[in-house]
Amino acid sequence: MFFEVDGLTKRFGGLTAVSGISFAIARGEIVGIFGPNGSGKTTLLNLIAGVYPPTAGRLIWKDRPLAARRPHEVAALGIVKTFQNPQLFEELTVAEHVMIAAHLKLKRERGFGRVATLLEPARHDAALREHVERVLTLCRLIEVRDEAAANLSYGNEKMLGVAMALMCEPELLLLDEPATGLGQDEIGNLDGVLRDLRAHGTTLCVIDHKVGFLGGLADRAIAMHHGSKIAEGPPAAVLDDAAVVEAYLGRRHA
Amino acid sequence: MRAMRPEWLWLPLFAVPLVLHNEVALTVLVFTFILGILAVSFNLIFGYTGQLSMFHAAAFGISAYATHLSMAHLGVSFWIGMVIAVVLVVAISVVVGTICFRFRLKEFYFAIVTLAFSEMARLVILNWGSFTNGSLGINLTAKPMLWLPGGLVPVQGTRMWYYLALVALILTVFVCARVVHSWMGRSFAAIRLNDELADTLGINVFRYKLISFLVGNAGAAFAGALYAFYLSYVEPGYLSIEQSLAIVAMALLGGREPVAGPILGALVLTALPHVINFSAEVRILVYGLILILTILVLPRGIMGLVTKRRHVL
Amino acid sequence: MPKDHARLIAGPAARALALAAAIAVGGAGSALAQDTVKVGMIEAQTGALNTYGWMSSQGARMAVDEINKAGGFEVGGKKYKIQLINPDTQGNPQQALIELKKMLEQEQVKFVFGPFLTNVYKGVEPYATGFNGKFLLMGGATAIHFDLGKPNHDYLMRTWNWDAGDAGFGSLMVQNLKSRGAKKVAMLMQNDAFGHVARDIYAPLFKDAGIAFEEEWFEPGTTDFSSVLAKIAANKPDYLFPGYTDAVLYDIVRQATEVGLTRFWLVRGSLGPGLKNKEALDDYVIYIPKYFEEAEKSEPKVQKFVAAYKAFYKTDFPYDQAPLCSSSCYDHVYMLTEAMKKAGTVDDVAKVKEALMSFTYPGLWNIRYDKTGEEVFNFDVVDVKKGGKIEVTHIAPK
Amino acid sequence: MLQLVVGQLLNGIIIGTLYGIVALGVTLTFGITGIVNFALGAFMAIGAYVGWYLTDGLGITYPLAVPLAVAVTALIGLLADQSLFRFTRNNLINGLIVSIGLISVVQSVILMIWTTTPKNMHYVLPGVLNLDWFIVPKMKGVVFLVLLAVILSTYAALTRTWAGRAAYAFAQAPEAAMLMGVRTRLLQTGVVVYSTALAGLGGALYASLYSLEVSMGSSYILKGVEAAILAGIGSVMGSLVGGIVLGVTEAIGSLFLPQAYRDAYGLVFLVLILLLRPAGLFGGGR
Repeated sequence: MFFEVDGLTKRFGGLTAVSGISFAIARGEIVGIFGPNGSGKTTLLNLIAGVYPPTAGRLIWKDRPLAARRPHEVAALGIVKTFQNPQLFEELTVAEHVMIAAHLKLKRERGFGRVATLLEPARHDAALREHVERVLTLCRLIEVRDEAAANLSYGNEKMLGVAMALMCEPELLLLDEPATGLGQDEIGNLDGVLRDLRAHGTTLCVIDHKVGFLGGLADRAIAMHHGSKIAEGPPAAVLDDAAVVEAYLGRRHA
Repeated sequence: MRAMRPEWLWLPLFAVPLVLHNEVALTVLVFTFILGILAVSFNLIFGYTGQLSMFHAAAFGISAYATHLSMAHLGVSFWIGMVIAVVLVVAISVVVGTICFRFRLKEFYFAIVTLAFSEMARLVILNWGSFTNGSLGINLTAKPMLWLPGGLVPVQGTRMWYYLALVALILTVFVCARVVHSWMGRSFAAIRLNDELADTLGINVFRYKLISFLVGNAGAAFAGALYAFYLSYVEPGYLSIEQSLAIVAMALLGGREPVAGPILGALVLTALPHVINFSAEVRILVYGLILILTILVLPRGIMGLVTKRRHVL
Repeated sequence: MPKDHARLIAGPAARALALAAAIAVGGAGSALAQDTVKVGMIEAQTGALNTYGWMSSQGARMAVDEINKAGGFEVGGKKYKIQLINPDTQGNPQQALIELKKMLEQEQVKFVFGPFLTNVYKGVEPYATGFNGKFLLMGGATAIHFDLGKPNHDYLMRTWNWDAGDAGFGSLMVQNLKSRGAKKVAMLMQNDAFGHVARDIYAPLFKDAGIAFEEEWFEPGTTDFSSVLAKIAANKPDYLFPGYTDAVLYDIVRQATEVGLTRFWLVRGSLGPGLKNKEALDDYVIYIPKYFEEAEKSEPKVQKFVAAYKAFYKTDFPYDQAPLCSSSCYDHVYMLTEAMKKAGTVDDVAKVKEALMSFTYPGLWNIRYDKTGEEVFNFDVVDVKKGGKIEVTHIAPK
Repeated sequence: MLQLVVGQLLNGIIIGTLYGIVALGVTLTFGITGIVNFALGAFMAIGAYVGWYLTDGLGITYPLAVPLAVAVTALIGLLADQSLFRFTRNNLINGLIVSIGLISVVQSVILMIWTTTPKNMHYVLPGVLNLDWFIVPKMKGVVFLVLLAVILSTYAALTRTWAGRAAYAFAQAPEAAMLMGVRTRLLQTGVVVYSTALAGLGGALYASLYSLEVSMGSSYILKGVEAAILAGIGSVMGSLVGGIVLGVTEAIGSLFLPQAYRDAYGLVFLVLILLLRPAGLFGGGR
């Protein structure tokens, strides 16, 4: 199997944020994880990305237990996570942000040989810049490539977060509420980009509470509530699931 | 701009001693260049990696002593002595840096712990009289030797020191610029931006924080050896907290970027007390106001007046 | 990004040049004016150890002001006024070096007072030595003592009574202490240059006198000594030998009496701490170059000085360590002018030095220089008893 | 020997409260405005010099001079907050540099008014209290009790009054607190001023024990910061205990080890605590 989560549990003191979650992700699919705020989605993502160690349970990556401890090791294995709120240098341009993220790619390509490139930074940067162009095109940021981050729309800020993650050439991309705070057409744009990514062979695991957006995008949906999985299956089915409806509507009518 | 290679802009500085026959001004410039090395290297840690290190004066002072002591006790030349000192400082920095970064000490905590380590270093040097001559300090009579047309000559006199310091400064700026404008500099930038993000982007935060700390302190060690032998005197005051703060002030005043920005800070803080003869009280006042106004009015330092937007890469 | 790179180098270059030019002009601008003698003073006006330097400047300023108001002094039928150049070294060798270079190379100063601080002296010494024969450096730094008479150090004169040696007062003080039946002395010194020099001078003197001796050190800036004093008190020394500026002595003496240490013996510092704690202590023996409180009554010159001081600085006269520096430096300026008269020149350094060493100047103090160029003057041993009763012994070194 | 140790233990506790009062200011300022106010040492000097001047200069009785000195210090604190610290909220480095700049400004003003010669206040309450196993100067005892009272009542105020709880809430979660209607601006200014007042009090009392010189505050602010971190930034009682731990470490350290290294003992201890317990002795997660 490409990636498996097995009985993953995380407790913060008394509070159990994630309890005994298990599911699998196949290469090339888009898995959507629903759940109202506070249902433990983000914690789940952070556990996978290695931000915190799990209290119990295991992660299996390509049929082997995920050995990595720290996020940068996880990222090096090909699992990269975006941040819910983009973290940007307001004074840096879009292209420069993506350059920052090129570290892992460079490390993969040159290993310790990259130290030698310090002698001629300018030369190998050229190659890198082409790659940056590709990523920016893919993320539909190419027009704003030289804008300072401060001047970006919120949608583009979040998209830039995705672009930076893509620069690491992830096999599995974890997206933390990419649609939150976006307008309709921005969501449409995001939807398009994510489908393109899958077309390029990137596997996606997206968490969001925007049912409409995720329902349309995901091949398979997992619903969470109070830290546990309450339903899994085709999005439409999951969204009709009684428990899920209760989790959402129950509070909406309260 | 392609037409002219930027390095050429250093050339005017080489002409200064030829046109300017003023001992005092040249002396100020020599100190500026050497302290410039200190400020520029500090800025690698502070301005580019975002870590407020208070260990810089310690690296500076330890190297000054180590250079002299290895010359005195091992009978090596200044240059070898300096290399030994740099190696020693880097070794100490590995220990200090590893402790600080392994335990993820951030911002203020990092500043305080590095401050603590440099105070300990100062107290050891101060009280290890048999070796360092304690508070009396040591007069350094030896001179660095250079191979020049005409054989091996000692570096002495303000003009020779001027050129030595200038070349050393250019070397430092060149190295720092290379680091900053490379993938490594971008890793530093990512860490300064947000080290959690850097982490999820696959950057080994610990490793790159440590690297910038080491490279920066190596620069400080370089400066320390030169400073001590230009002044021909080394004392525990090299490692004082005041010195650490002065370095921070240089970086802020000059501007955290571009790479050479802090040199301006070094220049102003070195020259000011000698250009204008304030009374002591007024001088302290002016110094304080400079720090305050730099933060409140010139957040990007003097360089901020020249450069349009912040260039981090 | 070459553009940016270019800018980052252009900036410093331009500014460096501009500033260098500025200083150059400033230097050239102040050419030697006619019939003025420039006198430099290279002392710390601020910083942790500035007391001596700051007070020295006060005395020098007074003297210069008086001399100039009186129309200057006459050498070879020509009237000269004095221009005092008195920057702040902050006790920082780098700044001291630059200021000294300014004096010697831009202002063509030939006579420089100071420094009092050893680290400053050591910072400027290599450069100053390069100017040997071209100027006089008359400083109080203890380290100067060790360089007197060395080759290429003819420019050095030490303007303070010296503890060690035949003409020094150290052995006399220790004898005085022995005569009080002291068997055990505890030294509590500031961990700085003078502290260590004092230890090196007095440890052997105590040994020769058969007085047991223990040492403790504290960091400059310490104000609470209670722990270390309690530790010292536990060993029950006969006398405490604390050092060395009033900045710390007031605290040490007060806190010492609080832990039952009531006998003090000092070679630096002032009466102030003793008098302030006179009720709590039994014996406070101190070397004082001049006991002002007494001299003021007996000597008109001293009266005049005290009055002048009050008038000039519009403050009360602080009867402690500081005025001693000011009064000595006050004398030094006058003594220098006298020497110039004798030598019949204001710029032949060698002649002036010779003249300086040839006579005793009857100022506030009776200052003369011994053959090495070290200053010698009479001093008093003042002994404050419980309740403030004071005994003074006048001592005139050979 | 045991007697000596016990004596220094108590002595360390007394000295520690002086560190504690500064630490308290550091901790409050950091918790509410996100900056470390290094100028607190300078405010301590202001309190000390004003206190000294009021008593010895203007002949006001000491018990009255102290509150006056505190008031003056607080006023200057308010001035500093409105003209400087207001612009550096939550910017650690800027706040640090501005406060360091402010130190120079204060020192230069003090020099202009009172010159560099050290000042010694007449003894307010001379003599010692001699319990034969421990000797404590009377005034030192008084200072200790006053500082202790102030720190404890600050703690009480922070936990019992609305303003205090608001401050706490704010330190924990600014946004939430704002929603609860805490007036950020006012709160932050209030805390900055209060911490300068604390420093001023420390200074005014200090003046009755030690001689004054302009840079007197510098060692105390360092000790204060050490104490605050030792305890874990944000903990009120912690700052007291932190100060005491530091004072005792130094007092006992000076007994068995050379006094020359005194300042290092606290630092070593601090580093160890930070490494073993990053949040400090009393802090929660950082």
